[in-house]
Amino acid sequence: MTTHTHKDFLDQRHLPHIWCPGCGDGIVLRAYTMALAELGLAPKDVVTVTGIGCWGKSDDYVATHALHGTHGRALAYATGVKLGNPDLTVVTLMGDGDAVTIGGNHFIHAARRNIDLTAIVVNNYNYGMTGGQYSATTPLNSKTTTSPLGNAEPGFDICSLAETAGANFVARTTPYHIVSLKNLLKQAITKKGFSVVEVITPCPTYFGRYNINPSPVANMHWLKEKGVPVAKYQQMTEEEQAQHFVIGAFVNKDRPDFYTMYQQINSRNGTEREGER
Amino acid sequence: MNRPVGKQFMQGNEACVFAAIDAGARFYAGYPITPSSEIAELCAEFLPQVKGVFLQMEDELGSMAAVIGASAAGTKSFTATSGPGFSLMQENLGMAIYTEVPCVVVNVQRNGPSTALATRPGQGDVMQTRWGTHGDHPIIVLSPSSVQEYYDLTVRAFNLSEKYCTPVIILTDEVIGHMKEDLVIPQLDDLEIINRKVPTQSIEEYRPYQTGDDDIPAIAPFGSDYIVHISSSCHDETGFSNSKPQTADKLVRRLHRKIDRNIEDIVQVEWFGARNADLCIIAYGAVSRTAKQVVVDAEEKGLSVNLLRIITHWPFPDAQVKEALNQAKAVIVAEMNLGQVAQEIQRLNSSHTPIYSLTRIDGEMIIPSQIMSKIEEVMRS
Amino acid sequence: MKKKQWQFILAGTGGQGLILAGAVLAKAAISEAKKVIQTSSYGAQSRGGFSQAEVIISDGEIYFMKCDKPNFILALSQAAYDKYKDNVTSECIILYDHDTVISNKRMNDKGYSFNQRAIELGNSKVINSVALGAILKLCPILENESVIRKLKEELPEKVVPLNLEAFEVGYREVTP
Amino acid sequence: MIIKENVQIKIDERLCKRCGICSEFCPQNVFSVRNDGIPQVTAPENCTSCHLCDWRCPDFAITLEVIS
Repeated sequence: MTTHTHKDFLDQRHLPHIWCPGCGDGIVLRAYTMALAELGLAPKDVVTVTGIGCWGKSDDYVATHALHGTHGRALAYATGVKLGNPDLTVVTLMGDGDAVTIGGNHFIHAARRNIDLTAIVVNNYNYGMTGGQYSATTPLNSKTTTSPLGNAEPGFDICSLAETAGANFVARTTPYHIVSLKNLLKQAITKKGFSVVEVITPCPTYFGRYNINPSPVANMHWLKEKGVPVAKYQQMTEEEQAQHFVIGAFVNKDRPDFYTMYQQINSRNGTEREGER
Repeated sequence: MNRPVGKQFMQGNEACVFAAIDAGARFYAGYPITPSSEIAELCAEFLPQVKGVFLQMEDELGSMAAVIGASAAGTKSFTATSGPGFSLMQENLGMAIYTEVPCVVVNVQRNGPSTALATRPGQGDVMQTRWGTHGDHPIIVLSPSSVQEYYDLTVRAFNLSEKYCTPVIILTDEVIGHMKEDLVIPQLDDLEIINRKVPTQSIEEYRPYQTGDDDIPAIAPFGSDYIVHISSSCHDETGFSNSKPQTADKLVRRLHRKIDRNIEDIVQVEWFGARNADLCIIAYGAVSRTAKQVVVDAEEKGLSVNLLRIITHWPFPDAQVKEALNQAKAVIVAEMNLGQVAQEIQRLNSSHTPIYSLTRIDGEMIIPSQIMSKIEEVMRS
Repeated sequence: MKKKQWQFILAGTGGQGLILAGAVLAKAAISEAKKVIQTSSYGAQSRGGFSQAEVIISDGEIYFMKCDKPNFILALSQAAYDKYKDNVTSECIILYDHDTVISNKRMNDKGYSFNQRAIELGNSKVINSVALGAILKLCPILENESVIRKLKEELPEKVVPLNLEAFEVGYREVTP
Repeated sequence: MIIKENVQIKIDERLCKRCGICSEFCPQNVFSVRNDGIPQVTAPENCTSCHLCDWRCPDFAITLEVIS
């Protein structure tokens, strides 16, 4: 068996990439390619499915099979890919717009169905590609180009949503926490059933500029400070918690995935049905 | 699955499912909607029996996307819906056309727009099948008028889809979908089944969207040794996004060319009655059955009437329609909409033949007497 | 009376098994190498109580698939009767349920106690088989044997004898 | 005593977008930043080959190789 390095999963022909200086997308992509290599996969075993947006452009830089589709439907394409060939490792790379805003319905149903897919959701709290408008994860009061005086809507907690809807593996981290990011991606990709890794990612150009700081370095410091592990988070006061977000793996269970259930149920009914037809 | 073969009596939607499975379909994703739901129900029953998968998606947007995904993974895939659901599929229909992913979409039309008369027939989606999705695109649309033809055209839809790497739409209606009629299902060995092209280049040289003189790419399924990149953005032969104007121009022109140059293979019509009749009825789908009855009744009355039945809606049978316009003294276009195809026929009317648009949009079938009185009126004038 | 094409409308309420009766009629005709089209009412319309099956049986090709000129209507509810009484030719037979339908006394109206006979037979659900017997008596375009064969094929085994009895009753008691 | 591996850090100036993350977060202060914003390896002897610089580089501009 040939072993592959992360570079075998990276299509370098299109570098430099389109992302802004200090954008976290490149770091998440790096962690993704490293995770695939360390798992001993080959590019032909993997289908990377992307949506639309900054992170939706990531397929331009992957050397696996790839499907880049319309906005919000990555999980729906991926569901078809997985059921069309269940031997494939299928990973969706979606932004917060793709995953829980325009594609929110597919997200909750993929989790409920527990289809054997991995969703790497890069959450930068806004629509970067189209100029920094608010999304369904933009926090209350945050400033974006469509909420110039502050967002009147609260944002979704992607991990809680995934957990409630039934995902087998749910985790959150940041590009600053690169080692844990890579390891969580490996766990998620290996996990049978629906797995979600939310990566809170800096967008210095838009969300950072309006709400944190336009400097890439400052945004990384922000992630370093704001992302705290579960144990530490639990010891915080409510006020402190509101100023931070919790990182780590929150759900890790083994509910049977959709295709396993589907095969089980249909083989049972198939034998019961024999006499009828 | 106990495959029915030989003479059968079944519902149109049922024949569609057996045809799809015979054609090699092993994946269906859809959302129930009257009057197409029997297709979903029967797929749920039969697909697992042939090691296929039926999936009831959360909506039609996702259904169409899942169909594209499964087909890209090498599994022949399809979905079925009706007008409102078909509207929701339009975005990804454009995606499938642009990325050249074979798949079949069945639209069992009902009365509309909106939810209107959900259980009644209509033919209001003819133009939606042509222009419903965004951007400039070619499309293949087939319209059966009997249960037998529903079976035959479903097989053909998969074949055309695989042959030309493009979605094919079966545009039918509540009447054809729900009625039960006899048909003959051939032995599997007697069916011509076409599968998509496979790459012949070396893995290193492979470019999924490179085509030969035929303009048709050989896109390998995900998981093969050939790495495949499918992008809904403007893409070059590698499949990767490429925003150069010449790339965009080349791609869209090729998509049109691969259909346009094969019009003769794709377009089908049926002539019914004397070829040189004075008056020609043009109809399709359920209404063409009414028209056939009228041609027979007219003959008994000594009236010279024939029928040009459109089987391939798109690409439009320009040549055959022109022939009808040139040869008949008048043309009646009968359809359960307010003249969608009549307008298309007017486009071809360089002979200035009088065209009478006979329409009905109340959810009821156009009945023979309705066409007959129009014929008598036209013949008097 | 031999006709080239017969159009049957079986109308009534849900639960009377009219769709099944239509299917039996259609399949029996197929077994006699006739051309057949069957259509049914769908959706909310059928859920609201009204149920209808249309069967066209012909010696030759059937083009128009709806019963635009019915020869025979079975009306097992007032709504079914009222829907057709004024919209059919005088030759069209309307066979109605004497117990539930008030007839306008058209020339070709025929009443029979379908409900009552079915109940007497021990199960109101066999009303459709009684009706099939009556239809065959009034429109002898099919062999009784082919209808009986299809009844046996389409029905669960344990209810076959009662339905065959119902068919016999309908056939015997309804007079042209 | 820790025996240092021989480490080579390459910076691809064509890919670097001068975000400054590598030098800011290098635990050993291996980098300094040029006036034009491009990082330079100015204290290679400090490197422990922890890889945080190349892993955290958003632009695939840094390659850290351990020469055995």
